Amino acid sequence: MELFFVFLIFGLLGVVLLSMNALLGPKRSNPNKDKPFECGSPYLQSEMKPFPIKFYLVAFLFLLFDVEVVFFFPWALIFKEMKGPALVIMLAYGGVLAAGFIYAWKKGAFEWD
Amino acid sequence: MTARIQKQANPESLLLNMGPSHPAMHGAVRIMLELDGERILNSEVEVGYLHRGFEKTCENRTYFNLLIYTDRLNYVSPLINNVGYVMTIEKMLSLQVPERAQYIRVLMSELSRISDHLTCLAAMAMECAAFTVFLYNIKAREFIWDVIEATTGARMTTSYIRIGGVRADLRPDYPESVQKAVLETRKVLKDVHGLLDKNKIFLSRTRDIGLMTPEDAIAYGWTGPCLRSTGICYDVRKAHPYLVYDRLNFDIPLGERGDNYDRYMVRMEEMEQSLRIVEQCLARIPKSPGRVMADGLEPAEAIRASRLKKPGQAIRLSPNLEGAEKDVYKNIMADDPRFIIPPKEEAYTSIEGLISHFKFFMKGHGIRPPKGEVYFSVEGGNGEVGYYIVSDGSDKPYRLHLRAPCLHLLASLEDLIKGRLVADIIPTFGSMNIILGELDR
Amino acid sequence: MPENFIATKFNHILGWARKYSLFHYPYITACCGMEYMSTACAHFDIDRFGAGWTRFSPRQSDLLLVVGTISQKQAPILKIVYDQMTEPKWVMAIGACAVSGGIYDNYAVVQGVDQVIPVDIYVPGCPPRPEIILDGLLKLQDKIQKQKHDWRWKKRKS
Amino acid sequence: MEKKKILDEIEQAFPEKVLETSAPFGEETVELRPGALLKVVEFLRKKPYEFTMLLDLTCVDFPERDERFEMVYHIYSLALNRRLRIKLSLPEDKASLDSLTPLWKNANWLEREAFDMFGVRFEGHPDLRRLFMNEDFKGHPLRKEYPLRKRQPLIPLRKSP
Repeated sequence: MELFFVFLIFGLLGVVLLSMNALLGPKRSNPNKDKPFECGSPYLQSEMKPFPIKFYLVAFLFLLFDVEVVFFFPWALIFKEMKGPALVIMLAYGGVLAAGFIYAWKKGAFEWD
Repeated sequence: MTARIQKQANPESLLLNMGPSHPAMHGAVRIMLELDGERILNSEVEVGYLHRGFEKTCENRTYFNLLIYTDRLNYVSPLINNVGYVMTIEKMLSLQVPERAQYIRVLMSELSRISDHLTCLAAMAMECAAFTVFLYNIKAREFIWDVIEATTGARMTTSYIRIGGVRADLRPDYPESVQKAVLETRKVLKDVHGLLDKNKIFLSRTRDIGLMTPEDAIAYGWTGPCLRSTGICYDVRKAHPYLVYDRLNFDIPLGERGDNYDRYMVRMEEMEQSLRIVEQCLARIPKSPGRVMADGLEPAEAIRASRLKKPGQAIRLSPNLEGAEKDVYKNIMADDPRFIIPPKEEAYTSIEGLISHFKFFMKGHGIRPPKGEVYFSVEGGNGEVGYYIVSDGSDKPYRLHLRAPCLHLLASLEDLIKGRLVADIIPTFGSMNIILGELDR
Repeated sequence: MPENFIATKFNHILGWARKYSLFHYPYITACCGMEYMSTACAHFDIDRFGAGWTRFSPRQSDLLLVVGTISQKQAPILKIVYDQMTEPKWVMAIGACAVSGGIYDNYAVVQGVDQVIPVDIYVPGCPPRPEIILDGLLKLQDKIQKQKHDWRWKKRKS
Repeated sequence: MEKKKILDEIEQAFPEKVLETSAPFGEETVELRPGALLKVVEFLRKKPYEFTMLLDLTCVDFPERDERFEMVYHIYSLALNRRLRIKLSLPEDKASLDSLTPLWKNANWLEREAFDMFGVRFEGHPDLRRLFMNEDFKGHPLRKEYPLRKRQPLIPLRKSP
């Protein structure tokens, strides 16, 4: 039962903090405010060029392995009750992702240029 | 207005501003980068954001007033600029500075050089994310600035070194405070050596990055720690010894490869050598009679008394004249009445002192070097700081040009970072210690 | 309960909250930057007054420290950086050059930053000692506390 | 004595190009004709003298003289540990001389600064633009007739309160 209260309080706290910022911050706009910040100096090109694919690749790989770590948290909670098979399941799960990691490594996804 | 790089850039590469108000650009350098991902294809450095019209102002101020402008040139080691400017004029006037004043000048410029290197390495390390080194170095610099402030009255813009000598004598307790500063700096240097010398991240960001060959360094006119990091031994203190540098023994650290790490290491070693010089100065400085603030007549009474006959008693001077009393004056100032202000006691009580004091500050009189030109250079924090003064006999310099070592260092930045990653600009720019005050003048 | 009692109480709380959470953007150009380093570091710590967090982007800062000489070529850049700062924002002009052009009265220097942007606090000195900069910060905090805070959520032309 | 040697040798090597040599305050100075700069400097960079470093390049404005701009070069030889000053004077209407960028790389910025401040043109300079002032700055600030306080603001300045 108290788990519900914990989520309620922290959820409300997050909502209040965000909305206070939106409510109380004075909103004054001027022509320069919406332009991107480039250390204040005049812009060298009018539109934003497409980013090279390398950035996207690194971002995606990071996301992948970050999500993998997220699954360890609930597992760690119930690790005690599951006794034997817990380790085997996690090893299988980790192994699959490790194979993916080695494949990406050999393919040269981590070399920059 | 389209910059050069916009004309040369091919359409699909990204053009990025590393603009003047960027934390790593020391506030006023703009680098326009043509990028392919993280790789720099082409770059253009734009300066002039801190051009304060120093050389034009020099043509409208007298020699004495220009002293304050020289502190703000290389504002990290202001006393060295003072020494350079003042010695150029003394060379023109062929003025002889007393022994103790020369030792005080060497002591002060070496302390200023240490604070220059500390600030430079602090900024460079912080930009490579070593924030602890920044805090340690600035803490050590506080101790050095305490000594400078106790002697000169100001922490940074002191204008303490005057034409003909120094403004005031050292405080009676200066050996203890200087020893304390030297001790603290040595402790901090040991910590920074431990933190950065074999630090994997710092090494991978500075080793073999910003590589400069000795021939290129000479072609760019590099001088100072950056030239010595490429292995060429040129230090104005050894090449053209001035003041008492020829009597002090210190050696010149040299690097081998001329990359960022060598520039860092040469600066660390140079701080060690400067500490040695400071200690030698403490030991060898000629003694001067103990300074005691005379508590005799008030100036007003002394003037009334001097109308009848020479007042026997001493005169109580205002506290900010401490250190420039008459008995000490001849040790810290040359004794050529044409170019030196007489001590205050004489200015109050004797007619010659009053006249020479008045004439010194009167328009059109004061310090008037003979017609002609002179070039004199000292070893500044970043290299050879040279003053080229053309005088036409009046009390204002006809033309004053400063040889800024940073201009030559920054002129080579475009070649150093071509083909490297964006992250390599920061340590390269940081290790060169670009000070915009003297670069843009 | 009079309506303006709540408003003034709320204004007081808002002033107290904004006063102690100033994120500053150090717009450093020249010699006063060395004194700013001493102020921001361990000896004269600026963090004791809640303004220690240095933000190098105008989007995340509400106090613009103009430290050093602003030349004519630098003025439009300062204007853009000021415009792009998020509301509520304050400006502190540190050093004689930022306050009034200082010793550089010639063709190249803007004679005082208030010719470019509105300034709240002027800190004299060339360079000002770290204690004076901290004193300027305390005066700014008093100003924020007593200021009438604008918290309407409708968008208004500035 | 040894000091005079270099000046005499230059004089013998380029009798018609060198106007006069002197050594005020012990600094060796050579006065050249404008066209002779490149040849003399290349001669000085070679073996016996090895003036390999261009220390400084600056310009001095003498409005009352008919040859108005006086260019002053300081070059330094690491081998001999000696400094030499080369001076040339240029009339105002034809204020241009050949650039030293092929010989030294820092001449690029130094010449841009001289152009920016005085308006002296350098033939053969890769991109002769203003170094310090902005592109559309009218006039050359360090000339004697440019007033000290004539400001050309880039953005409309407000009246300070």
